[in-house]
Amino acid sequence: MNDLIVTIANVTGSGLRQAVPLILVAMGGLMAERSGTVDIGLEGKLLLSAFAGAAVASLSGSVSLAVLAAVLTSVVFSMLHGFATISQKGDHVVSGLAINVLASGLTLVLGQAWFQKGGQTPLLPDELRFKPIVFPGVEAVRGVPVIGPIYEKIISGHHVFTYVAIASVFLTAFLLYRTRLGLRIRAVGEEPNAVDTAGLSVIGLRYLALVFTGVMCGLAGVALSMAQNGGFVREMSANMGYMALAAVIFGKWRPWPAFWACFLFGLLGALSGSLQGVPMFGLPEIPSQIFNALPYVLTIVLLASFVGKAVAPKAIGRPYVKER
Amino acid sequence: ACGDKAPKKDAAATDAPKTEAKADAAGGPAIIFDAGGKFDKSFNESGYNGAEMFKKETGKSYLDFELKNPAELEGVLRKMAQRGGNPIVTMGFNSGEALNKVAAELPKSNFVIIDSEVKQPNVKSVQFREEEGSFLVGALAAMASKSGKVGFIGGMDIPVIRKFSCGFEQGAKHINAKAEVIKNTVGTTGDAWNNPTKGGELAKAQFDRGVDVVFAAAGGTGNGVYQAAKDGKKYAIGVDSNQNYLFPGTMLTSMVKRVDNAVLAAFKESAAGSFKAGSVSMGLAEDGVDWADDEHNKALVNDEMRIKVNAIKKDIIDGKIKITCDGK
Amino acid sequence: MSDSHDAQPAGPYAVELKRINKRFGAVWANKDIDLSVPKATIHGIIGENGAGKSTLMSVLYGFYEADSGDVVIDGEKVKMTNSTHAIAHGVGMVHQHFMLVETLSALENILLGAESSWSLDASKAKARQKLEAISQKFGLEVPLDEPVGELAVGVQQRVEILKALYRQAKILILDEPTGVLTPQEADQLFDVLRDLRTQGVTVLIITHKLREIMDVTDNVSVMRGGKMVAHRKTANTNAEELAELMVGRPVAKDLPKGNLDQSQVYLSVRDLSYTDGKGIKRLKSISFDLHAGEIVGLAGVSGNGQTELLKILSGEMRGTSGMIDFVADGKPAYTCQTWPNPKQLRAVGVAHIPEDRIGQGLLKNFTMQESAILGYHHDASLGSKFSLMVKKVRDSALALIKAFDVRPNLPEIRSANMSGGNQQKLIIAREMARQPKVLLVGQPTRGVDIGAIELIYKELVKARDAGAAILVVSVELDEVLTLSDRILVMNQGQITGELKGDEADPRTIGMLMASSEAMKG
Amino acid sequence: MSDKKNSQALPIWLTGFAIPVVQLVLAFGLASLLVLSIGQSPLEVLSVLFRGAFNFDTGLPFTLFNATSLIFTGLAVLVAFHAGLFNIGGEGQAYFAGLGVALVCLWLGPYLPAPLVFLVAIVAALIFGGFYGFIPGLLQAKRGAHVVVTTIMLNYIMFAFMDFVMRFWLGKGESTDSENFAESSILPRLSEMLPFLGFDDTPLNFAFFFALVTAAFVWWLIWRSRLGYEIRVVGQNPQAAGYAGISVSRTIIISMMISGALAGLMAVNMVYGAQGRLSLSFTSGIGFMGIAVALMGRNHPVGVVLAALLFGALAQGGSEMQFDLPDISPEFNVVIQGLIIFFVAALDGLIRKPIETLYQKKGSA
Ligand SMILES: Nc1ncnc2c1ncn2[C@@H]1O[C@H](COP(=O)(O)OP(=O)(O)OP(=O)(O)O)[C@@H](O)[C@H]1O
Ligand SMILES: Nc1ncnc2c1ncn2[C@@H]1O[C@H](COP(=O)(O)OP(=O)(O)OP(=O)(O)O)[C@@H](O)[C@H]1O
Ligand SMILES: [Mg+2]
Ligand SMILES: [Mg+2]
Repeated sequence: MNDLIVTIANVTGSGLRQAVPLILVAMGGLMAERSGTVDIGLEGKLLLSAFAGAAVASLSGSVSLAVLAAVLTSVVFSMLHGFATISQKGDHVVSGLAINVLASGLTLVLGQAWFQKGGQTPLLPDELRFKPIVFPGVEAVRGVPVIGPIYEKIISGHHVFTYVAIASVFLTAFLLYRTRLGLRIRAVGEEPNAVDTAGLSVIGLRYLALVFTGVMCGLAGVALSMAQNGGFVREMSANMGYMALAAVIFGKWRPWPAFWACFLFGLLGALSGSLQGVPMFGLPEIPSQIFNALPYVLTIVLLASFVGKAVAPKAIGRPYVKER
Repeated sequence: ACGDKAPKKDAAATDAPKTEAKADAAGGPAIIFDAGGKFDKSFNESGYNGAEMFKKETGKSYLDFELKNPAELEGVLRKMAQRGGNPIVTMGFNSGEALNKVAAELPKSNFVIIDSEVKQPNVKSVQFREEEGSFLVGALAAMASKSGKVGFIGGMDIPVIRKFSCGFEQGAKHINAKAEVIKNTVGTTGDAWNNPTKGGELAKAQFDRGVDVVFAAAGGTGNGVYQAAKDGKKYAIGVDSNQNYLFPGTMLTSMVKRVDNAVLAAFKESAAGSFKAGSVSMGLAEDGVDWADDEHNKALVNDEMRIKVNAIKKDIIDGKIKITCDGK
Repeated sequence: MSDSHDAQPAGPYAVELKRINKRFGAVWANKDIDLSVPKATIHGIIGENGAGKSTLMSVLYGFYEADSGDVVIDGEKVKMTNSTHAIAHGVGMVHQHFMLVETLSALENILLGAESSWSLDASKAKARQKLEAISQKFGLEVPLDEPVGELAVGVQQRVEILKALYRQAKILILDEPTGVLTPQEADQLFDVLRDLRTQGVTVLIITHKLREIMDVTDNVSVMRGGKMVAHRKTANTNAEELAELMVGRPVAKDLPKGNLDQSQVYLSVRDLSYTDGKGIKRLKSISFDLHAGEIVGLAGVSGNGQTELLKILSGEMRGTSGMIDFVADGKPAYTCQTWPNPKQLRAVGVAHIPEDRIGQGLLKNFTMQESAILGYHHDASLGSKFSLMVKKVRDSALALIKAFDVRPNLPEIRSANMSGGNQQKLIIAREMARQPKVLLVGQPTRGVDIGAIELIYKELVKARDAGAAILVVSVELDEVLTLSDRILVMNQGQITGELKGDEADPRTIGMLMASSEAMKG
Repeated sequence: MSDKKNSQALPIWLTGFAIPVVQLVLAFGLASLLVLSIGQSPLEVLSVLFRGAFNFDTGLPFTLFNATSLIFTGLAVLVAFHAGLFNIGGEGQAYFAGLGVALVCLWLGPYLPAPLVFLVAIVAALIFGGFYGFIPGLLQAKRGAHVVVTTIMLNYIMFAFMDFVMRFWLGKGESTDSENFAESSILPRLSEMLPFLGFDDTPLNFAFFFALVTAAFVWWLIWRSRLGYEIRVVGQNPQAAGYAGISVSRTIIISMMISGALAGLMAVNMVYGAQGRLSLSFTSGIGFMGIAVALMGRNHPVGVVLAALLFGALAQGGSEMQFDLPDISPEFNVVIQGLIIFFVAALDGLIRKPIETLYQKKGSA
């Protein structure tokens, strides 16, 4: 029994960790999309900031500089996206795609030029990484059934970005629903005309939302290359940006449901990992492909059976021009 | 100029001279890396090291190419031949069929394929008995393991990787019949070789299930595995190149696969005009695979272990220990 | 009565516009416009579709920046390049097309841009109090916490007005505020405007309904073709003169109709009921017949089931129970479930002019000629089995353009770039072109100027005289009275009254409609 | 979209040719700066890229070959886009179609005459690809499951499925490729069809012409057919579709099927044409690049063909760069692609508008 709980706690903890970059990116993407900007470039920003963080960390030896560089890089590309879509009224998907392509090229070209390791950065020493935080009392409660494993594996023992990610959901929900800025952002994604005639700047609000997106992707990148891993590896974002976007849609563009979608993706990933190789149904070996497909199959089943129709913010992807 | 059995006789016949004419222009050995890229810290990088060794030893340069996607291979092989590449080494498990086709069309060029077998008169196939090396590191893993549980993480579910996991498992069981081997596969696309995050999580999941030594054969994904092992104070085993230096104190050993030697040898043979086609199988006996024993893991491998592993190695070479892994 | 300018009304002025010019590409929407509006008066602005009224008001509101000219407020020349400036100078505007965020609550909509603090909750609490006071003062009740999208248009209108009042607008612009209101709602609105006037607020109101101008305004200005052509004191003018000033020619008043045999039933509806997704009964056992050669007017306060009835009859939506018999097709009566879809219905002669022309009747990004075949895109005359032939599509559009004087005469123009009135004409032309046996019409003249109204009425009567059975749903009592041979009044999903067209009078119908209002309240 | 009306007045050579060229020049200009920053000569890079992509020996045919696949996947994205759907699933759809083509070639190839194999293989590609587009279409239409999410998920499911297929079923021995098809069941190459061109040794095959024909067909489908009209109505305004009696869900399903089928044709070029066998991950991102191609091509088939040629040329020129400029990392080419997408497509207005106004001013002066 306790074994089962320990296993569940392990899988949940792992799911949470795997969800961390997803959550951060999803919150960023959610803010962009709620303000009316489609952001398919999340993937690229994640990759770029992961690279910027690891690269600056190993060049400068300073964690804070690295975080700053990662966030700045991501914000700069976010602004580039804003310039193309908001100011120049370009196509949102194209611009996002361009950023993704640029990201996968730039990280490798620059990485190769700076470190000559085929696009990898050097491995980061421990002092340049964010290590898991062990909460006080883990030892003490370890033996306690149920509470022990939950405390040790789910609540404690994560690197700081896990907590940052969860806080970011609170923050996003708070910003969006409890502040006037949030009201304005929600409005500008639905009906920019209404925002404009209310004497507010449509463009300003959308840029502001994109700054938030940039910061979030930047933090996610740091989490990836400096907390979960110790350095940058080519294409290490591994489509997490797209998964985060899927989570935003899955969560119908709302922070908490999007968070749960990310968590679900993480959990299913963890589950598929820990189920592999466990003898089941009396079969000697279940092909690993089944486990690899499992999270995606379950996602579709859930989406098709419970979630129902998702309605995007009305003005999403459309440039704002004053016309009827 | 082309063999009669070649199906596309006309087309091949007209182009063969052209190819050869150009072949005189540049020349020199050539190597084609697969999508992992030449700095993947393991398989490709090992081949790259071999080519670099050749350059250093002979002062001669070589041609190289990184495939962006496997579909390019045929074209690149032809182009390498046109540019006078000789021999042309192609890396990776999934180049076999393409080479099979191209080699038949270009009988005057010589090819070397690593990790796959192509039966053509102008192709040398170098395959490694990864299961033998993996057997050794499996045995070491079982010796180092306190829990009796060891883990394996492979990039994709492909034949080569299965030879690793199969040998590893048998090696572990050789030391400890009750040893449990937990196996994971990272993914189903090429991304699986570049996903350290997933690798790290799979490793952590294995640690949670009691594993205390993990062996990764997953290219760049391995970085995440080793990092997780270091963070979790477990042992990890590197692959292809000697990766012991990455995390001294964590890296128990590495299953080295001397692709570098194979490439170097092929280049040299050709330079000396003594290219030999046919299949070559490189195992412990041929120094094709081995376990890495150096100053970085000195602290982790004690004399008793070392003696035992070397004894097993000898037994395998002598045929006293039989490893049966077919890759399927 | 001449076209010559009356003098502008005497000051002091709340608003003065001086030599305003505004061009959109080749279109000169406003040309050297002068306008002076005395303080605390209600000033009407009228003009044909596309005359430039909305543009002028948007300039005053800073939504558009004028190419040249000055905006003077309370005697002070102000910079007006942005709605912020307008709001700061006490200008509020209710736009022709509502500027509301449908997913937000009424309160949030009102609050947007005028929040009192960074905290939404605090702002809301404060606003709620203030709004209660305003609502009471003017009798403008709205459910503050419901999403605006779920409110009836009349209520949305109130939200828009509250938005302006909440910002303490001293100058209130209303662009066609009554286009979507019932006469009762419009009267309520006018009471509010009069109240505002006594509080010192200056009101500018655009409308196509001359009755309303005569009813509520102190002064009126007339625009035509981007220019200001006349100013009048309302007391010194009348509807006929204004109509002529607008259109530039006299407008016919009466509508001659032929006497026809109206004995043949074309469409027969029996016990039709509809329950919506939320379980609310929208239609309760509706039964009526539609005869060849008759126009039946369906009167009623909007939201009493007319929209649903039209959608079900046109095949766009399925009823819950009941029978519909399209007599002319010779087939037995259909149940709600077997009633064909709109495409099939059009093919057998049941056409539909939708209430919501921009939302449904055409496609903004399609060319005019593409919009002109919507619903008929399977017509055999337009090409072969699978393909549409551009030339045939274009020819069919040109035929419509000719028949209904649709402007501009350019089938390749983007539908969104046509004026509202011309969009409406195109849709009506399309639906009438194939001589349907049954024609279902929703709000045929909403937002359309009197010149176009005249044409649309004539065409509807022409179709009737040719033997079509026509059902006209309208919230305009005048319209129903003018057009109908027979009038049905709808009330809470039921037909509560039936009157002969020539016997009906506004009072009786109004009472039938009002009673339903009372029941609702 | 709103500037369409304005651009009608402008000559096509300006809007369709001169402006894109300026944009390209700008993108390459920026790339040149990058080249300079890593100490290489931009001129040399450009000339290698250009020669590599267009030399008649191997460059041009490879460029056309690359373009062929991109045309198919670009058209796939285009069709879905006109129905208001964003099909990210081209990768999975093409992959599955590859299985269909391979099964036909492996099973029937040895027995049927080549023209028949050709037909059946194409039909198989259409059916398999179409089926894999049908699933997300159905889920969207009937269950409201967003296509963007489902197509991403379905890609991964297909990767796993095909992994399984190659591992346990079609994989030959220790390789991850299937058996080679019989010689008679491989699409003829251009070098065989038109030997005088001399495109020897290149995988360019008949599928290229087929792609052009398909592009023409898609143009007809979207702008000239009754079905296309319905697709565009649904994509623009579902309410209007309801009013017009067009079934939104049916149209969504059909569009996704067509989209999937078009993506599937990519397998005809790769599996049936170039490789003559089914290999693991043969789609290698081309399905995904179709998005960029469609959007760069302004969702018009002619644009798609041009954009596909551009990307095809870049890929080919880039691989040539590896041979001739070994000091520049091969990923540099990816950076150039990104810059081009950004300047030619995303920042379109930045360059287009000033040029257009300049032109108009000159014209009126
Ligand atoms: N945003 C815009 N872009 C281009 N042209 C416009 C725009 N807004 C208005 N116009 C043009 O300016 C002219 C005046 O339009 P406006 O909307 O002011 O007319 P209106 O008098 O309000 O008509 P209606 O009675 O139909 O509301 C029209 O010809 C219209 O096409
Ligand atoms: N965005 C635009 N760009 C260019 N021309 C336009 C635009 N919008 C409208 N027009 C042109 O202006 C003329 C009148 O349009 P307008 O929108 O003012 O009509 P409207 O009668 O005011 O409609 P409504 O009564 O519904 O407000 C039409 O001929 C149309 O072609
Ligand atoms: Mg108007
Ligand atoms: Mg107007």
